[in-house]
Amino acid sequence: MREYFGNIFTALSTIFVGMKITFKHMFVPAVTIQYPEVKPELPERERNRLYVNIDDCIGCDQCSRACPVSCISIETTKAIPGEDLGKTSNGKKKALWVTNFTIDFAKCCYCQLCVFPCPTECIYMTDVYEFAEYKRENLLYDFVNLTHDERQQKRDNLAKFNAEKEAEKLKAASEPKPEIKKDQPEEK
Amino acid sequence: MMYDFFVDLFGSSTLAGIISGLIQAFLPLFTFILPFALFAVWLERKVSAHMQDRLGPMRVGWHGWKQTIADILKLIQKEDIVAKDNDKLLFNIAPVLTFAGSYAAFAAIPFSGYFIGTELDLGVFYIVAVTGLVVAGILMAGWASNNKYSLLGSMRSVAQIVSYEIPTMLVLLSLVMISGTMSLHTLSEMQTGYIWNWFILGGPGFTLSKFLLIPLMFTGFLIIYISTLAEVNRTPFDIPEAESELVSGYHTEYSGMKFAMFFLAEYANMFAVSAIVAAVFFGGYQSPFGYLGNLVGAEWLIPVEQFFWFTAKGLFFVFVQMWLRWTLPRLRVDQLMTTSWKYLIPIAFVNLILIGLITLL
Amino acid sequence: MSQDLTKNTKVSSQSSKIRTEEMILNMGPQHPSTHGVLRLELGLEGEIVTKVIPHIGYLHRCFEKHCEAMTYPQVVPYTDRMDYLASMGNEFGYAVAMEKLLGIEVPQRVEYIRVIMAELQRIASHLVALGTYGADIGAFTPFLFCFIDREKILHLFEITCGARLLYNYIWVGGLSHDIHPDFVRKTREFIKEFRPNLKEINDLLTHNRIFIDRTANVGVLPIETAINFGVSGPNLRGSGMKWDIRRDDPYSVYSKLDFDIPVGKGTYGTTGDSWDRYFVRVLEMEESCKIIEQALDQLPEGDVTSAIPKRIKPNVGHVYGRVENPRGELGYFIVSDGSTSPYRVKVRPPSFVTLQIMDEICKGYMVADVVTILGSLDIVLGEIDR
Amino acid sequence: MKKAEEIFQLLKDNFPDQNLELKTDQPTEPVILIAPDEIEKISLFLYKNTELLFDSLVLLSGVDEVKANLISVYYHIESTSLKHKIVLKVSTDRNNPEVVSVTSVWKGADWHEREAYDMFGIKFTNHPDLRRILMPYDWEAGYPLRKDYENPEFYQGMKVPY
Repeated sequence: MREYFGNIFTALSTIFVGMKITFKHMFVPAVTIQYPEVKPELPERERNRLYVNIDDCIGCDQCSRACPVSCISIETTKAIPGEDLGKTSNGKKKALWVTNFTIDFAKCCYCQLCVFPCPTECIYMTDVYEFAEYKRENLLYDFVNLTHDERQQKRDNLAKFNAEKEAEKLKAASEPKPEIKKDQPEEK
Repeated sequence: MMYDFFVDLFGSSTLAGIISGLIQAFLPLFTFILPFALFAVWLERKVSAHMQDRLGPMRVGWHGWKQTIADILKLIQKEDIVAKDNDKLLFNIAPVLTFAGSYAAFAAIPFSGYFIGTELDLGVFYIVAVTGLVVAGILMAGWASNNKYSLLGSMRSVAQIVSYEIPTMLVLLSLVMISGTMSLHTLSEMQTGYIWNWFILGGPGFTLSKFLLIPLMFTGFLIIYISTLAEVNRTPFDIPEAESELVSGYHTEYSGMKFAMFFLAEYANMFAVSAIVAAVFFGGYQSPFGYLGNLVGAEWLIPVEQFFWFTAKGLFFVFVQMWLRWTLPRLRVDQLMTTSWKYLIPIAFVNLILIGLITLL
Repeated sequence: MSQDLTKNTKVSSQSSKIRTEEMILNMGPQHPSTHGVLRLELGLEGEIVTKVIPHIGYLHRCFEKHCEAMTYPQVVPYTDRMDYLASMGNEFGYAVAMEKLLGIEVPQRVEYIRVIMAELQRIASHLVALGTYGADIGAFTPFLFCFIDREKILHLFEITCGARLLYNYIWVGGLSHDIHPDFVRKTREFIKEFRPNLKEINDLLTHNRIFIDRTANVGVLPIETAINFGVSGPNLRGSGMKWDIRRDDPYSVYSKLDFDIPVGKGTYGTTGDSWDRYFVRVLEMEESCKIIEQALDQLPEGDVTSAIPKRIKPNVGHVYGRVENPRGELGYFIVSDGSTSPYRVKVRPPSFVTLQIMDEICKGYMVADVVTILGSLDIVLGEIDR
Repeated sequence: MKKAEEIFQLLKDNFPDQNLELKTDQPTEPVILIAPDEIEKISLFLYKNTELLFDSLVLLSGVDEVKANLISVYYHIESTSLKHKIVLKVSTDRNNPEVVSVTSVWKGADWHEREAYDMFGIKFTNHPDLRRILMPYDWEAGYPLRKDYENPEFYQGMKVPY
């Protein structure tokens, strides 16, 4: 009998306690925000879309190798002698034309592993998070600021240069041996 | 009035009867039930949002008040999906029947002394009986869906509603014993005057029995409120549509307008049962402290005030239903039966006997 | 599958006149309370459960196969994605295992920060467990209250490493960033705010009579069964076993910190019921607060990246490193063949082991209790399927 | 609390005719090598012996040792009461890997063994319900964690490398 009324009492009292709490919360200001109008404040270390400052990129391919999902693809073209590519902002000399630098954000897992090995700090994460697209192809970002023709031109230049060198080498091959050894390290 | 008008118009009393009947039948639907259901859905969202420190719908209209209208428009446009193995006939009838049950209950609800669908002598009985139709609709829906979750949900629902009708009836019976009437209109009229004439405070008159009745009336009120909660499948008794167990119970397979009918029926039902509680215990449409209309001598104001008071009381109980929903977990099906058969029914029965003894005084 | 159905569809002999059949109810993979894409095949007699067969693998992402193609540091972001509610713990486990394999000593500051992060993650993870458990049982409001507090923890992680869910923060030999200058102050503030909030959740849910009725005496897991199945973490402690890797096989700096190991006592029912498992989590959050406060007090100065190896190339061998994740013992078995990528990585996901007991403890309860029991085990399908 | 050597000695004393071997040259963990047919017997002894009481199987993992043409199973076992642990290793032929199941000793081995079967194709004899667990039940393209595994072109008419 005592248990019977005890049950009724605990049921009603705990329900009452719960109702008191929810009622109190009716007057607590909302913690949510009206998103597109009000934007959340993002901390400085926010890890969102990657950005590549291509002017600083030396084409070392370290970020691409660090990436666990292989979303960065880099194609570099060696500059032919006589071309001056300038220096990066921290004083490294550039020796490669970056003819292709694409990041597939459909694959990117935002792990930041590519950011740390970069010797010139040219790849970093920004706080841009609104970049949804209707098509996957649109998530393939190309960071190179050369036009299509310019890239082709660089490739052609190198091919021409290599061809010339090859011809030179062939010419050299018909001559005495020791000169070939000299050429080999350059070819690498 | 309307009948005469149509007789003049068509010259045929049969046609006029049908048309005026139809209009009279659909008038409350479009003037009260539909707007109320839309409002209640919006209220539910806002109440839940604010209880959870959220904002709820904010985009469509001021604080999102047009949100439910948009939702209903969306539901109407949606494709009506009927699965291959559904029992087509029952599947289509079920939402109509469910809605009809809750809709018919509004016929006997006294919104004010002047506006009442039909002044039935058996108003209380009628409402309880007609809301029983909902059970049939739910069972049909569960069976016709040919879905195990729906079937489980509808069986639970039937078990629940059938067991909770008993405490409801017992409490209403005790009220009938005091008042000697089953008409909701008469019951409301008896509680006229001031707040202390309400049945929750022992009813009209100042006798010893009034004071003896007060605790019994509170118990009765708690019982009827709890059991009506169960009858309209609200938390903590929402096991027929327990979304975490049975996905959404008997209306899992429904979409579009048929789903909307279940949805509207649920909210219409919420008001119907709240209205019964308000009518029998809380003075019905009577104001707690006299009428402004009497004070300023404007007779026409009284029905408006009465309507206001009735809706306000009904809405308050609807609000408490929502408040409970967003506070409590839900019971299990056997605990639900325990609550009814071991707690509510015996207490309601003892309550009935005690009230009977007091009325003999 | 069809074989199973026919095999188990038996005619019960309870009443000779009425022919009854066991009903097979397919719960999931799309179901609101299977906590992911789990499929449970329930055999029902009315509403009574006669068997539970879990089917997993819907979220299989080949973690172990992937690892074999990754270098050791590249595995870290993949570990995040296993138990996505406790990513810090996953990384911690991998770091502990790898440091054991490589024999690296990491600076004290790193260890303390790791412990703080792991404990914050434990609170965040348990908050989700509590909240979703409430939602499973029908109370939706505590779920959002829990998420409000979790959000604050996620903010702490966000200011530290920039990510909210998948951190890639704890690396082999160190951390990716030092903590933010505001971190210590904000963490202390959070703990101050969190304690009253936890009490509120307790009042609203834990001690609610309906909640107790639903969970007490439901899904009782006896201690011997739990150990034999290899159940660990809060589920084992809920059964009354005082077993915690942090205490029984200490790693990092846990041996220097003072904390209790809460166990289930059967307050409202039998020891090892769902309520006990749930309440152990509540108590553990308080212990985590205590650990964080101590760790913040003792936090030494120093560099957090100094011990990170430039190139990870362990010797041939294998290692098993384990940590106490919010869901139990998380272990990594790493086999190295002397190259820069692991030869084999095998994970011991706590939820994988825990989910096996479903059939054992669900029999004889109702459909609604299956949800209760599953919720109280607090599984994450991301780590079961990997 | 016992050291690996002591545990090994105890096993050696009780199973004199068994070909047991203790390997401690691994950098971190001592391993006891056991023949695949005897693992259940030895496990039961480890489980029952009052000085050992290995009541919990922590982890069971298959490893494909393709160079030695072997498939090995590692058992990490632990005693929760005496707080010691040991690693058992079983090696079996790669072409027809068969190991006796330990589910009768530790029930928790059930899913671990199913996973090892799923990933390496190790057949655990006496296992009550040896089915695939993570891969689809009708996966016919082999055992994915084997080093020589190759993805199939199609699975049920769906192209696999999408």
